[in-house]
Amino acid sequence: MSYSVTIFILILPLTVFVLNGLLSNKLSHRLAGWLATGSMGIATVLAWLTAYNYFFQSSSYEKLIPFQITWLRFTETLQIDMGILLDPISVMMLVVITTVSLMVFLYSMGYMQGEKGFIRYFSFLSLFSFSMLGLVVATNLFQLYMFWELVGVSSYLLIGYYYDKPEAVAAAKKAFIVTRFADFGFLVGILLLSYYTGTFDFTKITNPENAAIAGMTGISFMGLSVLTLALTLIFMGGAGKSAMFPLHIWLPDAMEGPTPVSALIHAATMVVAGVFLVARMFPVFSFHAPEALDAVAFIGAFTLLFAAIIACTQTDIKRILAFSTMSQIGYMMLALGVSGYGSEGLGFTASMFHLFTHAFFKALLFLGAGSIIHALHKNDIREMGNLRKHQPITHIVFLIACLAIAGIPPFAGFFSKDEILSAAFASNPIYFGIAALAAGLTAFYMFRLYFLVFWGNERTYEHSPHESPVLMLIPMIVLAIGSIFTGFIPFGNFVSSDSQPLQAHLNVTVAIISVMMAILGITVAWIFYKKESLLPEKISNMSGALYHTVVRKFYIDEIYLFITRKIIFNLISRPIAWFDRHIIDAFMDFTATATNWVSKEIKGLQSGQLQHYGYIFLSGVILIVLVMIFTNT
Amino acid sequence: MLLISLIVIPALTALAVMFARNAQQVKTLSATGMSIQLIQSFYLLYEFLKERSAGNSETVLFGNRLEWYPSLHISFDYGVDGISVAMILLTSIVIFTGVFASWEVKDQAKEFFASLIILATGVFGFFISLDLFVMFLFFELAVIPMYLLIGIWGSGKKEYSAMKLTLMLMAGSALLVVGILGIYFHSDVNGSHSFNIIDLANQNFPMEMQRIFFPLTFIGFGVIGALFPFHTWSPDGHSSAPTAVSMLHAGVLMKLGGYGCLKVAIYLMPQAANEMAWIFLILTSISVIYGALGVIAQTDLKYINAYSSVSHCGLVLFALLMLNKTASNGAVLQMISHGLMTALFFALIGMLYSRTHTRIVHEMGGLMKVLPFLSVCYVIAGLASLGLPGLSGFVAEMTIFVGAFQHPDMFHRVITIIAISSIVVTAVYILRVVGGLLMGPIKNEEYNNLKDATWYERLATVTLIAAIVIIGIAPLWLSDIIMESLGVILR
Amino acid sequence: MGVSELLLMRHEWALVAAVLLLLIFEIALPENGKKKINFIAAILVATATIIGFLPAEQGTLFGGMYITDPLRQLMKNILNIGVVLIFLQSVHWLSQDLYKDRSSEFYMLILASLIGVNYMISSGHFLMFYLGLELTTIPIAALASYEQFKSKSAEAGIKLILSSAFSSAILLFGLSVIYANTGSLYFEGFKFSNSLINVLGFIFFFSGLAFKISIVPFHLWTADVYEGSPTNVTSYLSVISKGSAIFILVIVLFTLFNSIQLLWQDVLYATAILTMTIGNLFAIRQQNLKRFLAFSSIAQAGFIMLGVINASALGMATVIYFIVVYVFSNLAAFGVIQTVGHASGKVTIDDYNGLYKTNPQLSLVMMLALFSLAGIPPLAGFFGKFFLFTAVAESGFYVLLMIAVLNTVISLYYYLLVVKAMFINSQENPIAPFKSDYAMRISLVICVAGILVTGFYSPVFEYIKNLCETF
Amino acid sequence: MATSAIIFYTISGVMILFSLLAVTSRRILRAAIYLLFALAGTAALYFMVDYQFLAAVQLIVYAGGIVVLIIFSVLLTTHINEKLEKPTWGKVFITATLALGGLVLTLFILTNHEFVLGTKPSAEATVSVIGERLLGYQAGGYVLPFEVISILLLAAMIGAIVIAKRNATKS
Amino acid sequence: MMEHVPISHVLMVTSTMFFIGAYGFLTRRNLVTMLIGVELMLNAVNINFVIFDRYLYPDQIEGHFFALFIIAIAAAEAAVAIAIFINLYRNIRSIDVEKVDNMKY
Repeated sequence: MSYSVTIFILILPLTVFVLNGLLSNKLSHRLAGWLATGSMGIATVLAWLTAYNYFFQSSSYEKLIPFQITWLRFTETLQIDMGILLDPISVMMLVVITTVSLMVFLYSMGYMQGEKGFIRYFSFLSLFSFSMLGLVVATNLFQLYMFWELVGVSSYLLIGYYYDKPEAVAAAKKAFIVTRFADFGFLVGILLLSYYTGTFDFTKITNPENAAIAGMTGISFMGLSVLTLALTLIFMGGAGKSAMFPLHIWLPDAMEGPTPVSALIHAATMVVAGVFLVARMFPVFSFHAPEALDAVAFIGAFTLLFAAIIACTQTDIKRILAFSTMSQIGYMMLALGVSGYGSEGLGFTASMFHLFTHAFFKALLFLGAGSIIHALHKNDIREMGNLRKHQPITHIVFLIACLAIAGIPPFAGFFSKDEILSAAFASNPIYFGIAALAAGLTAFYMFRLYFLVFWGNERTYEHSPHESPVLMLIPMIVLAIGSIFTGFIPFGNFVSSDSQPLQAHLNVTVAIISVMMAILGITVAWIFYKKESLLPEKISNMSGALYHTVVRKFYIDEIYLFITRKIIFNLISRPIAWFDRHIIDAFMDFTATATNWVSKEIKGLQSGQLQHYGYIFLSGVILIVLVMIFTNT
Repeated sequence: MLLISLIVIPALTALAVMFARNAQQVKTLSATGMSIQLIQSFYLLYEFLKERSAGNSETVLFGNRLEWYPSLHISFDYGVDGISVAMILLTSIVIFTGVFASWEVKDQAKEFFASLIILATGVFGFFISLDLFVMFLFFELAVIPMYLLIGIWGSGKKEYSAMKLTLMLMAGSALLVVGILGIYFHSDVNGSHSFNIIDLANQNFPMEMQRIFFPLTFIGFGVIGALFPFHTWSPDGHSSAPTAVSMLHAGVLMKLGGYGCLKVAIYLMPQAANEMAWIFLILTSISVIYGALGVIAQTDLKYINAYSSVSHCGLVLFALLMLNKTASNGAVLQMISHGLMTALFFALIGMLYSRTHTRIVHEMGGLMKVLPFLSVCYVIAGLASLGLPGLSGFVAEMTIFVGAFQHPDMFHRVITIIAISSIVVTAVYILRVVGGLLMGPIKNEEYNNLKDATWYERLATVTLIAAIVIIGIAPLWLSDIIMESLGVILR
Repeated sequence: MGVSELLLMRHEWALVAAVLLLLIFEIALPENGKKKINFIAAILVATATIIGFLPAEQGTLFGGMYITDPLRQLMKNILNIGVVLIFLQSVHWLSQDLYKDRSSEFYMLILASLIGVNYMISSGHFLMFYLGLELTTIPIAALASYEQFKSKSAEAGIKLILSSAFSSAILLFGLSVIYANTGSLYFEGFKFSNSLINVLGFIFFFSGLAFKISIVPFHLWTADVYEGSPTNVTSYLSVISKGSAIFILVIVLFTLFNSIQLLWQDVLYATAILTMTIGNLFAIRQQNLKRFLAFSSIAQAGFIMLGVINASALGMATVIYFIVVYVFSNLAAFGVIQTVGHASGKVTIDDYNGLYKTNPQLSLVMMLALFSLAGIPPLAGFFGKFFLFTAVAESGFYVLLMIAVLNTVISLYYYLLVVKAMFINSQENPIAPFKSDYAMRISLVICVAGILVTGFYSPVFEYIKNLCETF
Repeated sequence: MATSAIIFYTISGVMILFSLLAVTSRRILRAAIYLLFALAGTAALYFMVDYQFLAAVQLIVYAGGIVVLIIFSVLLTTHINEKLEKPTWGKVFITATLALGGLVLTLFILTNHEFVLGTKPSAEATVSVIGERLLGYQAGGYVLPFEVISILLLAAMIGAIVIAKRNATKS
Repeated sequence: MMEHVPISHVLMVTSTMFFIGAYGFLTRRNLVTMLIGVELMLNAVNINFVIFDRYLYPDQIEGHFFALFIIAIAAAEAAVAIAIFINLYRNIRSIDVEKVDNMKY
């Protein structure tokens, strides 16, 4: 099979987007849904075939470009190409994205049934899949940036799917603007990098022997090498998309979107784009800008813990999952940050591995949450309880996902997290400590959620909760299977920093510590939440202000609000608007009024008195004579 | 001949419209004329590409020189390069859609369409002429009908706005007169003076002369290109103008500024441009960011769009002042892109206004539900404006930024980054508007009965969107023909 | 002195003949046929104009008293056309009962003044110049008071005759000083040097001409006289009288006083700026359209000085060309004012509110005329003004040019005010629709054609330019 | 001092005096008479320089014609005994300043100029010479101005009539 | 016969007369007296012409003729002016120049 067929992985969802978008009033819901899902199915098959070909039919994992056209030419050397780049991580991402997408599409067929904007929904979802796929196969930074933006906008559209809900609109806006802000850095980074390297191409940029790149380390700007600066800026873009602190504030709000969207975009795929970006640029980071990589590790570790702590206190089921996502991406970033290159590249592999497994179990968690919300029409876990009776299958798959994320062997999360912890352990004990602590917290908040929702007391529901339809259950079951078994993939064989197989061994010490932490977390959750108890309340009361700070997400939102509302809006925009109207424009008007005023003031000159006229006439003559005599002599 | 008919057709249309008997005839005539114009423009593009691919590498194609005032060396020189072709295409698209966007003008329709088309004639003439005098003639011809169009068919403070707009633009063109004449009298083409741009480009004007006339010319054109601080006509003018006029004005007329700056100021006086660029770079970067920040505090849709035009057009001049091919290419692309999308914006604002009778954002809301077609178009325009890939805005902005980044020194870097930061602000205000206007709950009961777009409105918006999308998806051909011409201009 | 030589003077002969014929008709025509006198006058002056267009040689007569050459003939022709237009515009007005008894006098006086204009342009001696100047003015002063029952008309006459007498006295004093220094009043062989006494003489002399052209600070009579006089007389004053003074100024400055070119350029520099600015500033505030056009014509005079200051063939050509344009534009505007005034008795800008709704054609003519005066393409005024700017730029007076172009912006403002009144504003009782008379229409059509064609049809300018080159 | 000089200064003094009186006298009729004296003085001056014809014309046209005209108009428009209002002091002051300034300036320029006095013999200005010149059409002939001024006088006459002629229907 | 009088003295007289006339024109409120002022000015000019003729160019009589024509024109001008005065008087019953300011600004 030729790789050029990969282009269809992109074209299929794009076609669906255009068709569904243009014909949204003409198509029936069923047809539109199946059109989207079917195309995604084909795309998934193609992706798997490609992966099979790539990983198992060829001996070395070289970078392949089966398709490339010039899209826009800037200068003789700089141009944007549109193409497909196949290498281990992009192929892996193709598989992840298509698979999860397919599951979500299927799930949505059930979840979104009867919604008015059903076709629009699938259209946007297809747009997203297209953009995300385009992002991962990008051959150059600029193509990546373009799809990056497209991903952002599809995220915007989908978060704002319920556009008559003001919260959804606000959330969508926030998500877009925050990531836009990050992209600003990203863009500047790209421009800086491309200026010195004269190219956008990944193949050239990530080539460790690239002299231009090495040259960039020599040019310094404000104490940093330009390259470090550029990469840090690029990472800023990644951090925005991946909701790293302090650009994370949009992600919890993004949960206003339909739950399947959260599963696909805000859990499995889009938010890991930042990780993918760093991974894509990894050789450059690793060889030439270790400082930038340190920043990645630091931000990753910080977010990891930060999000985990917040997640423990939240009550909205989707927000908990959102903070969990942030935390897990923190793991991935941390892993990348502490990774070396080649044989020391355990962190890289671990990060990718975690990205892979996380996609399954986090998607599953969200779909499970969606199943619950679908049944209850509410999000607050305090109003849920004992759902295992009503939704047995959801309960099972949700449990599997919780175990996976908590890192209990043999579920997928255990393996990938273990590799990350190992990598952190090898690099810096503090990072390891943070990661291990967060592992415990993860287990705690996930099981807190689990126990509160599926155990506990029966609540009074408006109408009796029921198990979700088959269309929703099938994807959940598929993902559950994935969450169980993907851990056993020898991931290092396929994906590594230098495309050479990397043998990762289970680090027993680390494994024991992490499992212990996880079990500790589960136990605490069990004690607190298995039965209704007053303990959590007591503890939260004890910690007082601290607890409130955490509940309010460390007031980061408020700070942002302060900056945007008070400073930008009130202190900059309004004054500018005022300045423009009352100073600049007033000046222009003033020239007119002044002219009019002068005109009015001098009207006395034309007094109607003949003798005044004569007087002025004669004095004019005399004056001119005088002036001319003085100027001429 | 092809080029001549580009100005003859609209002129004849305007004339024919004056003799039409009723509003229906007026509209039919205008639509027919402008359709022919649109077809002609595409044919021109086709011919142009054909010639170029056949290896014809002359600076301008299809040109000719008709002696007019030999004693003053004024001749009607015309001809097109890639940039002009692109601008002509833009103009014919915008005027075509403008006609349909003003389908509902009932009051003195005859005069309205005639003035509108005369304005377009001026623009077409401006883009094809190579003689400074003739260019200036068409420039003013394009400005004046604006007064009547805004004054008679406008809304709000229309008289004030019309007057202000006309006077400020005329003040700009007053500076141009000085600039043009300065250039003319300092030229020496075979022992005589010349108005011909191509001839003048080979002149090496002394630096002292350039120092005086470059700023005059640049500011002269800059006023209509909304150069800070001479941009204040724009918010008032746009907010008072009727739909099609806003479209044409923001879409095309403001582009005369950029085009003139490039083809007259920079082309003819490159050394001064180089020397003085920094002053204007500061002004334009202020335009860019100031305009964008200014939008946030606005509540009237037209003001929002007007300020955003200030910001976007600031970017055009900003890019031109980078004085390299990439950035200038971006500038031209931005002119086209902004032309299309701002026309779309104004068309939509007009259509919304005709339904809701308000332009204040917070008085509306949830229009997506009742006016899905218009709302989707609005979102697309918004996305184009904030530079979404796949739509024209992205292509233009990125080309500008990449080009601007070719200057490695601190000043250009800083100023470029400031300009780039506008993309964030743009996102902020676009999304605010989209959120407030189209999303959320419906604020006014009466809006539930609103009717979505009619056929002519659909035709207008779809044409514009199609153009935006085509350029956004496949920009290479456009960028290439522009780049080719820039090779001559920025030697 | 043979017939062929006398033919050189055919402009003047033809006009004198016209006056005499008119006198005869006046006497011969029966009382009830007096209305025909209007048409007869128009036909007579048109014939005279056509005669003027016949090709002719150049030459001097009466020992240098009278000079004629193609350029001077062209100037006369331009002004003659203007008078034809004015006559056409007068037909309806003078057919009214109130004036029909005195209509032939009106024509005779205008023709007498026109003869003065012609002689003045052709003068080869300062005495001829002075006589021409007075002959131009005195009949018009009488005509300014033509509307006997209007005190404003009398006021206009008084202001015109007295200030004109005052200014001619000053002019004559200047001339006497010049005579003291040159010893000859013939233009031929006139030698002028730059001495103190000559500066005095020249400036006194110049002020007298500047008075006719309404250059600031000698302009103050203009607005009052324009406002008070009958509209036709105003048109004559603003177009023919002013045009002729400008022509003779150009001739005198370029041929006689070229030795003190630097001096008069300085004088013109300052006065041109003042004239444009003051004219514009006053025009802004006017309500009465005639007064408004008076100030506008003052400003236009300032612009014309831009061409004069050039002091070369180009400048001369642009000035003459501008006058051609100005004749058509201003007469179109006055024509509209007049016909509206006669139909409704209204003359202020506010009265014109909503005129377009009721009288679209007149409004369009008015708009074209005003736009042409403002210098808006593609109307002739644009070309005229641009060429004037070209002339001043050629001399390198860029600062002056700058001030001038900024003044065009101000002027545009007030022209737009009138356009605004007609097209944008509305009022409860707009001027009712009416039909103007045929003669007026013909004249307006000619004016509009002139406004539209003169710019595009470049041979007009080229012809003038050629004549100026050889002058 | 020569007799002629004495005569001249006397005439000049008279002229200046009566000029001054003519523009300051508050009785309008007297002003007209003072003007007449000033004009007569001028005629005397013309006699002194042998321009008898001009002097005669001056007396007839100016003194005789214009002054009579003025007196008539005065009689038509004012009462004999009516005193003219005094101009305000301010007006008098600034006008006098201007006039004095102008005079000083003019005199400064004129008197500082070295006039080259003519040495050629004086031309005769007899009536016959004047007649020939007035009808001559060669250089130095004034037939054309003569012709023009005839038109001018005709025009002035018509003009005066136009203004004076009252419409039968109206009056 | 004026050999003994320097030309500058004559010019002083004429200039003085001229400015006296101007003064009269600018201060007198009665229109007729304003006209008197103008006549004085013209008269001064006439003397100038004559004097220059005689002192500087005794062989010519151009100044003489000029003066002659000026006299004629002054007469014509005065005639018309007075006709207009009378017309004004008929209209407003006054020939006070300060009342002739219906039109201003």
